[in-house]
Amino acid sequence: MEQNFVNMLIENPWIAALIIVVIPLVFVVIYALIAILGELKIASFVQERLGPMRTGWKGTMQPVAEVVKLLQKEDITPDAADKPLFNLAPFLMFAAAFAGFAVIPFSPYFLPAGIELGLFYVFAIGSLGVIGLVMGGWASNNKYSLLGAMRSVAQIVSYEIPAAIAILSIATLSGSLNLNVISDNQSGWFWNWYIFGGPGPWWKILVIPFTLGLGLIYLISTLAETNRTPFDIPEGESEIVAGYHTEYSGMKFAMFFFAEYANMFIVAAILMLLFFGGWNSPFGDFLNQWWMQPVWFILKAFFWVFLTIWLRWTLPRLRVDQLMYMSWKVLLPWGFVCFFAVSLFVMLK
Amino acid sequence: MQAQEIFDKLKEKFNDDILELKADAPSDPIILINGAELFNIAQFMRDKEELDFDYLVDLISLDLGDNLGAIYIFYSMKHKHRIALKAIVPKDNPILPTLENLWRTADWLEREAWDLMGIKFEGHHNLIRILNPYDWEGHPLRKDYVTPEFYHGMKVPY
Amino acid sequence: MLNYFKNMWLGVYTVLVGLRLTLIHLFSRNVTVQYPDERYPIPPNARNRLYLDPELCDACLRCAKACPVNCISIESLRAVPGLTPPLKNGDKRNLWVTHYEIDFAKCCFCGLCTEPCPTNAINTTTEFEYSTTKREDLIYTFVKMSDEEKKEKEEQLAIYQAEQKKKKAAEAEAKAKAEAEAKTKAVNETKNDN
Amino acid sequence: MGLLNRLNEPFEGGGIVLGTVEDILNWGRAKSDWYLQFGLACCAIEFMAVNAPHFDFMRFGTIPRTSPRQADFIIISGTVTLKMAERIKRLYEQMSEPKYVISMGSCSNCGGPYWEHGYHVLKGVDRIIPVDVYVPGCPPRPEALEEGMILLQKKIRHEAIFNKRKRIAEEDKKLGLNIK
Amino acid sequence: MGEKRKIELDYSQLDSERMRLNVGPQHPSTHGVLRLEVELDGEIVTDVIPHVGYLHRCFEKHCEKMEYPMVTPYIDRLDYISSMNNEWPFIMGVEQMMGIKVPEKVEYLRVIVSELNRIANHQIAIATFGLDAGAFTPLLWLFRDREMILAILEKLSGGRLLYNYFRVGGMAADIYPTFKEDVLAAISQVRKTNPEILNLLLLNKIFIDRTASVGILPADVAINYGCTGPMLRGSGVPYDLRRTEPYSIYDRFDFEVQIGKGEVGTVGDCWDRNIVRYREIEQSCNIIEQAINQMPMEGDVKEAFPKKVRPPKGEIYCKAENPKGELGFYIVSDGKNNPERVKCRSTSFVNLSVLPEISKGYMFADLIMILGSIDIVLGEVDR
Repeated sequence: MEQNFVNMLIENPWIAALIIVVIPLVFVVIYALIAILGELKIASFVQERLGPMRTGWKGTMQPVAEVVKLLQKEDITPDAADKPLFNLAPFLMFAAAFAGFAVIPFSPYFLPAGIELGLFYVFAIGSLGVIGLVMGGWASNNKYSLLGAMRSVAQIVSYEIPAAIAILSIATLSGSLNLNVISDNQSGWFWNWYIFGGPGPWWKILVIPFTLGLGLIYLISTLAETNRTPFDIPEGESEIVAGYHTEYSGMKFAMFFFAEYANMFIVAAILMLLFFGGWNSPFGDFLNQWWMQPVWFILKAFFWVFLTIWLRWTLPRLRVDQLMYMSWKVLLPWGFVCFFAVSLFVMLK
Repeated sequence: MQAQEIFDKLKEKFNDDILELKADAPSDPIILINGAELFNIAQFMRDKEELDFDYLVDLISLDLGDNLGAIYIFYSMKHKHRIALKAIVPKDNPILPTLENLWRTADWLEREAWDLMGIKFEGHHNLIRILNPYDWEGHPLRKDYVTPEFYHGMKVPY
Repeated sequence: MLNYFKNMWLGVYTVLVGLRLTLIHLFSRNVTVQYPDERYPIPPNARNRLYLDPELCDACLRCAKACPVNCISIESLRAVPGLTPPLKNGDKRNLWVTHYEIDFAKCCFCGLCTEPCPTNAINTTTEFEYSTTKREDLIYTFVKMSDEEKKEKEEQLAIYQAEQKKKKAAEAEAKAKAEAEAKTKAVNETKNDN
Repeated sequence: MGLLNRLNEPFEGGGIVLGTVEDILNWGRAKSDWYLQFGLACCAIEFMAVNAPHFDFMRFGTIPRTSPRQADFIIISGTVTLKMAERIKRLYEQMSEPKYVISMGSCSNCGGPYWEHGYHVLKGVDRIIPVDVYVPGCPPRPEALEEGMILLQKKIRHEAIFNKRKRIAEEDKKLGLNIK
Repeated sequence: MGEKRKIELDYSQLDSERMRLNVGPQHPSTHGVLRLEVELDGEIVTDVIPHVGYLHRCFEKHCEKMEYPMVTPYIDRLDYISSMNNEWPFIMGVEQMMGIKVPEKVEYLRVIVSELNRIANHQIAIATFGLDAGAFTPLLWLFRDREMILAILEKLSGGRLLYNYFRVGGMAADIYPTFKEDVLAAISQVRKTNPEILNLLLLNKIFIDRTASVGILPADVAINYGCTGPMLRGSGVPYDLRRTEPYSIYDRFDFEVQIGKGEVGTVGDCWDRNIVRYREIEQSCNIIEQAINQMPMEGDVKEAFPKKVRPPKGEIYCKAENPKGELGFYIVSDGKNNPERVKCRSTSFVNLSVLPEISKGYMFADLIMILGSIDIVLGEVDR
């Protein structure tokens, strides 16, 4: 299981490792481009307009043009900025987001590093991104950046707790921290997914409300951790201009952009791996061949992207204190309730 | 209450400081007053039950050649009547008492009158320019105002 | 405590209502008019770029006087009666327009200039696509007489004016003569009377 | 200009490869224009209407950015007063190269209706920052602004990054930088 | 559990520095070129100092230099979202001075175009308020509907945004043949979209949380600050010039003055101000419907044009209910072609002055919401 198909094909381990690294990198870029296009287009359709139309066929080349443009932009480092930190921040953020890909199983046959503590690792490394963010916000020497970074840190740190509880519950349910194993446990039809209580006896129906709740809690936490509406306070355009990346331009800004999208994919992937069966086909063995499994996985991740975009163009933005209220007074207590219920279920099973 | 009644009420209280009532149509009725007593008259108008002018509609500054004028329009939400007061001050020493403490809206209106016409309001807590930049020179709405040639190195005329 | 649950329920419910609405709109028809290829309808009386018919303009300066921003500049020359062709609508031409210029960088497109025009020479059009990269291109010269033409007209006018002067002078002379004659006559008569 | 600084060395007769690269770079700049979300006066309302469904400014690949650092062009949409002029200059300086300016409406073209008696109005934004495209109108129709945008994109497409090339001169002559 | 200890924190001993933040003149949600100097204690606003004048276009100076008909284009540019409503008080003032009685048809036409423009204005107000809260979609839906209204007004006057339609003694142009059908179609479209906006934005729980009990403006403070329009009505004072001092023919129509009732929070909060605007859209639809049915379709709108606009010597204060509140012009005439002095009682200017009073103690995000709920137009603030 933990054998990569790349390793099977290429004998030299170094070259194989390099290829294994490059594949997610290419994937992130393509994914970000598609997500950007989707964002623009879906937003436009919701608002009864067309969106980009004059770049390529129906505007499909728009994200490519944006990347080409960002490459040429002047890279400004403000005079008053803390230069080393200012320059380091976007790279740190991207590195942190990208490091998470090490344990994401796109399929049982493509798993860059099949470590046992995969879930723990991805959660820990994901938190590193916050440091890049606050670094950028502080080093910019701009009050809006600082406010944005402060809000962002407060938000991400508080929402990691409900997210952690949701993850913990699933770890309890599956009995493993290995993402591949968790995914493998949910094989079969879609009622084996952990959002529907996972595989188990018929009376698992009792636990389904709680696992559904956990799924919702984790979904809300992911929205907050990736700074999506209604939790886009760190970048809240109407309040603090562009938040922590107000002073960034050109390629460094693009780095932040890509890091954000990479991060989005990571959280979507974890949501899919933990709750929605990971790389499994929802219909048992139907279309569950080895080449179809990554497709299912990516499709599921894109559904999450669609959901976030849909939410973004529907909802207004929360205020900081309401955000904290939501995390500490709503998600956390209910998370605990669900966690106990799931633990009880595991004990009795 | 009609303009005449209001005028009589005021005349009763401040006989010499209320100069005359101008009410020839189509103009609005205006009571000419002595500028120095403006604050007391206004306070009386606001606090007296029958008058109860709780809403200062507008403050208009005028350039009357040798003098500057200020017109205050009042309205009563309760009695639904309206009256205007006019005070005239000399151009070389245009000083009026501030009404900022009676109607808070007078704060910005007085700053505007100072900025554009150069009427000084004694007792205003922060009488600085409001529309023009803080380092602007002159009062543009006076008839003898001359547009400056340059401002901060930018040419002003076309 | 009840409030807590009510708030939670309201939060979820209103979010779902909103999501339903946006989903409906996601699949409804969009209304975009793709500008360079398709055109949004513009009513014929829309006030965009002005147009002057030079054949109708009599340089009466009414448009320039009505303009609040003074963006119309007109130079004119007196026309010679008799020698001058009439306007397009058959009216007598009193003045030649030698220079008619509208600065569309200044114009505020209020349409006040079109109202007093006695011959409907100046009109608003629906033409709005004239962006430029140079500001000078926004100054539109509708009439510009060449120097030769101007000179010719001036000469004609000078001749005419000289003729008029001569005529006037002759008239005045004749008048003076007549008066003088009358005077002398009168004097003579009085003399005769005496 | 990041990458461009290194590529801006003189290449005599740059050749096909450079020509293609230049085309791609120009294409990227022309088709992806982020504008600074910034309104001044009456024109700002029409500027908002351009984003509305009927006109949909985003069709041209324009996306609003709130930070001048990330913007590619700025639309001066309205009257520039003397008090505001210094801020606009600073905003323009904060933008990262390559940057463009569209002057929208009479007021920013040359002071517009306020050119004669406006003691506090800057008579034309081109007195403080270089303007690429002037859009006439008071305020211009949304389509007029879109036409100005197309003109700007054409201008960008024909920019010579590496060196003045003959082909561009020829194309310019052929096209005359006019859209009709 | 140990003994319950009372912890007293003396915040003055904490070494915290207040941050002075400069919001604007270029800021996405200052609705133009307003500059706010904000003092922040963490996220709490401790002081706000508005700096206006970044769009000071010398309106009053221009009035003195212009003849009366030429002033109208400049008045359009004051509150550029509701030009029709702006022109009315000035024209009405000049007409009163000259003693002109306009024909019946003109009165009805004025009511219809003004109410249409009021709808357009309130749509923008709600839309940008939603944008401040982070909801982008309602903005574009409302702009889509507004386009229908603008099309009608453009067909009438020739201008899309700045109409220059009112003239002393009448209107610049007569109605066009399909006017009635167009207006009714626009109204039905507005009525169709309104519930959608209500459900998507105004009744959304997040939006209510953001706006309810935020920026509370008590009625007496509102009157003392001279606030008018939805600002004052949101605080529960039914002061609407169309009702309290009916001008033109507003006494003929049946409509309700909307006031804030504090349904989701306190009376006079941001949500109340906004729901007043929302309900006024419905009331305006009612007025238009009545007016278009009563309006005489025959008749000349240019009938009462005077030969020369030259009011006699005198001074007049003429006011009308603008969508934002009481808009008044004080016109001083000395019998010449030019007005001697025109002073504009600009609504937004007065309404904005209340901002420091009602925004202290709220969070920075609330400040943006309060500013949005005031519905200012900088062209009118700075003139």
